Amino acid sequence: MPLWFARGLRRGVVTTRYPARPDESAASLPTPPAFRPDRLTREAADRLVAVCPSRALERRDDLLVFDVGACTACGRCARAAPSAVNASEEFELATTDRSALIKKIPIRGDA
Amino acid sequence: MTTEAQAAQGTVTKTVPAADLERVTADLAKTPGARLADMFASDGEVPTLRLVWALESGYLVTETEIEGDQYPALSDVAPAAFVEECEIYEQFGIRPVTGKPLNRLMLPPHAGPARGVPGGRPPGPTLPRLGHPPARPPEDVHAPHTVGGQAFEFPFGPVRQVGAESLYYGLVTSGEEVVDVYLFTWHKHRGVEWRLRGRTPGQAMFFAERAEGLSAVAVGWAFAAAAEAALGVAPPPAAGRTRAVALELERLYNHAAATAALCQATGLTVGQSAAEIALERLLRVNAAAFGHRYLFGVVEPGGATRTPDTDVLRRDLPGAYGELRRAADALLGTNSFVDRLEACGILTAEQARRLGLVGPVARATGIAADARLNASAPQNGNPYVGHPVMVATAEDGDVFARFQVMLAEAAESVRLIGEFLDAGTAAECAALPVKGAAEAGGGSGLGWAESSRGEVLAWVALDEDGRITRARLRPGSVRNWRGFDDACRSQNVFTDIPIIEASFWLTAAGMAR
Amino acid sequence: MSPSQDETETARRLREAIARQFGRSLHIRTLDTGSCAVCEQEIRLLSAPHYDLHRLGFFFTPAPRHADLLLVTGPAIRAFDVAARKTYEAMPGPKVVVATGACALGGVYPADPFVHGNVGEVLPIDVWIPGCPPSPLALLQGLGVAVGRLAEKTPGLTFIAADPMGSET
Amino acid sequence: MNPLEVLYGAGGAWLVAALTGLLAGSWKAGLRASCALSALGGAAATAAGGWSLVYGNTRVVTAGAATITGGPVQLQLTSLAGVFVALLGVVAVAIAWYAPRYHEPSRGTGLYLAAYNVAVLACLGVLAAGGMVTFLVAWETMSLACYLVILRHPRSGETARGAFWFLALSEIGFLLVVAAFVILSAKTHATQLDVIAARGQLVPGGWRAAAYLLALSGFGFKAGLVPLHVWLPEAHPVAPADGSAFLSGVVVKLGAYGIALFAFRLDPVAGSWPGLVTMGAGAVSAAIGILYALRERDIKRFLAFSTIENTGIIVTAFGAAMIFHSYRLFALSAFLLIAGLYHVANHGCYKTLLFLEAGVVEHAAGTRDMDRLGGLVHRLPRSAVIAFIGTLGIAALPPLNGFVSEWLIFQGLFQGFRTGSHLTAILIVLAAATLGLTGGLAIYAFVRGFGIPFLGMPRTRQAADARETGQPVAGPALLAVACAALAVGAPVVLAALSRTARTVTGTSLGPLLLPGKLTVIPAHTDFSAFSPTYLATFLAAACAVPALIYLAGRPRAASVSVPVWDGGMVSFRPRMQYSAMTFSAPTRVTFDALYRPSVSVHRASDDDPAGRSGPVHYEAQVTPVFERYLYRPVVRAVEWLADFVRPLQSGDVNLYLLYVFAMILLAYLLGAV
Repeated sequence: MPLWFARGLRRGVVTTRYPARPDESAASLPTPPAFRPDRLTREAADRLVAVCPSRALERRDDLLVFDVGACTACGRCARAAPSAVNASEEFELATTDRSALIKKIPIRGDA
Repeated sequence: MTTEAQAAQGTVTKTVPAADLERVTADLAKTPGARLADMFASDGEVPTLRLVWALESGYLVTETEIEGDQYPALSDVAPAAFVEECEIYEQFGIRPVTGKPLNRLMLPPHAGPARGVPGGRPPGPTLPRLGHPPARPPEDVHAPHTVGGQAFEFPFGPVRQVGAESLYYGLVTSGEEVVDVYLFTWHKHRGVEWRLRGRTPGQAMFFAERAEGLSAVAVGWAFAAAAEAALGVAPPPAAGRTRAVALELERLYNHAAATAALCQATGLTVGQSAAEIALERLLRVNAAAFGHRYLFGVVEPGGATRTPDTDVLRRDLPGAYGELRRAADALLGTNSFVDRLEACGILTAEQARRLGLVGPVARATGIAADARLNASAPQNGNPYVGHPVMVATAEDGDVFARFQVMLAEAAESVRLIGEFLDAGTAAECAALPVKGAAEAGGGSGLGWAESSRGEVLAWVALDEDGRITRARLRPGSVRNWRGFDDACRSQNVFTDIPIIEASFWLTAAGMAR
Repeated sequence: MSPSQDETETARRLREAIARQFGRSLHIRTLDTGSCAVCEQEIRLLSAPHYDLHRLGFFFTPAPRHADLLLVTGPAIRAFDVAARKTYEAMPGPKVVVATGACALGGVYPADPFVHGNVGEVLPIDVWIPGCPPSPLALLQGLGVAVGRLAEKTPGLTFIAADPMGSET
Repeated sequence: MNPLEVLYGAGGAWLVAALTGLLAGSWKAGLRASCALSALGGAAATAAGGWSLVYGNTRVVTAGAATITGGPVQLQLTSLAGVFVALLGVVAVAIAWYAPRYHEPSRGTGLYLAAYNVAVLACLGVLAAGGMVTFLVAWETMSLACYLVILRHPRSGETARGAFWFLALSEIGFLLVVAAFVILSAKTHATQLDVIAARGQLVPGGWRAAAYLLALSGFGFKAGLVPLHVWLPEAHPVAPADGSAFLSGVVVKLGAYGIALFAFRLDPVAGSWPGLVTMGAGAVSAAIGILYALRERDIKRFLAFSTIENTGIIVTAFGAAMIFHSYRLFALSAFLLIAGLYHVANHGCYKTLLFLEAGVVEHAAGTRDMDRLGGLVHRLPRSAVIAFIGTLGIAALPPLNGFVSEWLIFQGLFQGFRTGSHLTAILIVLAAATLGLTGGLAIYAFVRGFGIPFLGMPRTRQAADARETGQPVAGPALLAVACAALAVGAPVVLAALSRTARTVTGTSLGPLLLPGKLTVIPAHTDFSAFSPTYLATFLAAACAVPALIYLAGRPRAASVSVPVWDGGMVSFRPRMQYSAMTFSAPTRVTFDALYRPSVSVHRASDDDPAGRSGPVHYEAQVTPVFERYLYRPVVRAVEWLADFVRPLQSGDVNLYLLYVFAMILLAYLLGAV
């Protein structure tokens, strides 16, 4: 046991200060996509809906309905339309209201 | 399909008439070096039974057409087949001619048979199956404590300790030593194989790698390789190396996690913390290198969709692995820890062979079985051809032996990652032909990969427009849970069970799928 | 599945009760309704040195009898309903149920004979934590939200990358 | 008027009760009448016994010049016997209250009641015997009557076997006792116990020692001292519940009485070794008794072994008393004698109670096998409560009487240092340690003995169907009250017993037991003090506190009742609860050397090539050491001898005449010499 004690002292503290302070390791986490309405055309939107394996996307004529809760941040949409989609860098998504996770993205791309 | 094309994929397929099946199986089971790796059925106008044998030279698949829902009893000549016999019975209603009971594996008791048991309980709601439901429900695995006996059943689960998967143990104990153990895993059956039907390999991958999340890369790779074999395409070599890097990273973090679990089971909190520091750092390396802590979405049929950040790996991996190394050294110097591991949960090589165990569990008994050694099919994107693996084995077959094997493998993984990075990695994908799968690959193929739990097998059959008609996923957990109860029965007391479980480091998700 | 108004209302009152009664010590029971074992790994890591749940006054307990918060993972396999119900009922009130991970939020598996595809079908959910898997940091934030210690950011998020030029910072 | 005359009443009542039973046959009213008479006798005996504690020894009364006994019937009620008489009375009342509802009216019942009342009468005779012959005749009558009591259901071979064990060992013991008496009366030329005691100095030391050892082993058979105990676990299960209650509650105690009679009254041997021997025998019996009890599934066998343990404790106390007496520490000696007698009374009450309840359970559930019972607290609530009181008592848990008496015995033993001899002190401390182990194991054993049958889920259909239909409750309840009274009133009881001690040892502890303050002081004021009464009151108050808290807190805590947390499994099965044998598995492992268990495991999965898991059967059999290594050889030897002498007994008349002639010749020769 003294061995372990010494180890612990040598090892020092690794504990994050989160949530008091942001944690830098969050930067490399996969995050849901953020969309660029101006780059989104209906066709692109449909392509995204088709490619999403977790049914997180749905197009209501000029709205792209994005269920953040269902999104697995697999990055398929970003690969399908790199110009219109990039990572949102948001990982603090917990909510007490499921409906708050349903996002409506306007489709303003000129097709 | 042409045998050359198959040989090129490291698989040989032979058709065996039902009459000869028992004899052939018995012969193969007796052949040294041959291991029954998997057995599965696929329905059609005539259901087909396939046995996958692992030989030194590659894999041998025997195909047998089954008439009348019955086939010769194989588990008597090749005991490893038992789990699959049960599963096939549940899924297809096909059973071996033997009158011996077949245990419930995946479908819950209240799934019930489609046709009610004559004079039995009324049919319950029927769950979708890959074939037709069995005539009568399978037997529940349980060891009834006869009142005459002096043992009782200690029920454990399905809701177990915090952060543990749902799994039911029946521990039959005399108050001290463990007399018998049996498992229920149907709490976690998500019907993955059933889901994959009718999907393209690309879509199916999403579910395939979630069949056993802690071996996402291995299962994904095996599945992708099967699809590629079926389509007769090969991933680019650089993509193959990318997969390999991911696979070895997966092995690393799993062995770190197993170490932490061992410490927890032995009550060595300091060791647990040390191992968890290593684990967390390894996961962060994964995230930094591949963009996902558990390496989801790296493997794609035809290649790899993500390329590792080489600089990050070169910079951070040694440090992260160093944590694990130092923790392991300290653990090996802690008697209170080592004493709990030694002579605990012993499996003999004979048992391992008989039950067809794989991975560190088998290697700890001295069997040098490793799917990465299967150097066949270089053009099938097998990156290990150029970078041979030094397989670590141990002799004792106890928990300590498994622990040592894991540590050795971790070191080997780091070395391999270095080699693969030097050889170059890339996120490339070979295009998969969507139409006319039959010409190139013959529409069906076998894929394999060595997860941290052992060999993962996948078999895929595609129809004309490249959609899956039958996909078989067999993670290492399926095999090794079979050895778990034997290990528990080997002269252990109650408190050894968590230690043994940690040393196997299996998932219920992989078993139940 | 968006809950009705009164549900969210009760959830809010519940969280206030939690914050009032449990102060800074809250006990967590986990429940796996068919996850792929990755969410469990992340949950286990919560007590690892890097995240050290205990510094925030959260503790894991294996006994639902002592638990105030149920951390549910997985797509709610139908065969598991009995166990899920029993676990929830075994907890003393007031209690909070947290759906954890894309499976639990209906992301991965569609509703079919095997799974509900959404934990909300089985248990009354108070807090949703997205992610596949939700990283330990996300879990910490979720727990903070669950006891009303952290403000939730989600309603404010639009997931619209504002301007074409480098918004990915 | 003296206690003895009250006893005549009791004896008469029992005699009539026996005759009524004999005549009543299966006539319900007759049986009830017999039981009522028996209860009446019991009440009288209780009164007489209690009175005699205050009254002291009565004069010896010689009734009838020459009777069947071949000698005058000499009666006397000493206050030492008074304790046992009182106990006999209480037990008789309880059993009489219990029997009519327990026994279905039939021809056998009448005979049984006759035999039983004769046995009670015989016990009274033993206790009230003023002369050697009376004592021996009563003793033998008691054995034979008890033999009939055990043979209540003579059909089964089990019963015959158990009864035979009892009779055989009783007879061996009887011969030894006769020998002991013969020695004493031959040396003192007297048959009257008082005279024998008075002329003690006439007996040379060697003969004294021999007589004592003979008596110890002879009575040891009855008291169930290891290794003379084997009849208890055989006879108790086969006897009817009240019969075995009587055996354990009274008959076994008479063995202890006999030992006390010899040790303190008839021939107190000089030197400390007899005390050490007695104490050692007691301590060993206590430990081994409880250890074997832990391996029993049959409730009555279990209780029988626990009886062995308790008589062991009593004999230990007597032995220690003898030791202190030999060291002229009369106060301590008297104190331990008192403690021992007090334990006699306690054990008599709660062991009778438990055997009666065992009968209730057997009637309701149809089995005595703990592993086939379970959950009876919901089905037999009243019996459960009563049995629980008895269990608390016998497990020596405060505040009940078992705790008080064992505490006193420990206090006595802990003062072994006062003897001044290191060896003796160490041996006494060893005995105390053994009793400590015994006490711990006893708690363990009775947690099991109550918990497995009464708590949890029913393990079998019969247990689930057990119903409380007219179970006899009054008798056991009476004993439960007696237990409580003995506990709360301990100081008073002890004060009464201290007079007994004075009549036996000549020292009075009255002032040391301070009944005024309801506090007990073990012989020496500088050692320790303790008040059972206050303890009981305090514990009751302590239990009230949480109740009050609950009542106070209830309004705020809205309580919902949900099923037991079972890990979310589909359903609990009875096979998933601790069984009697698994509960005691740890002791099996720890005391491997004593049990020499033979473990056999049958797993379906072992035989099957594919390793299907299936039924599992696990057996761990304990080797019956004494039966196998002590009694079996003896029996073999006897059989061998029998074969050897058979030729003598050829049915040839001439040969027999030859024997007679030879005998006469021999007699003449001896006469001539």
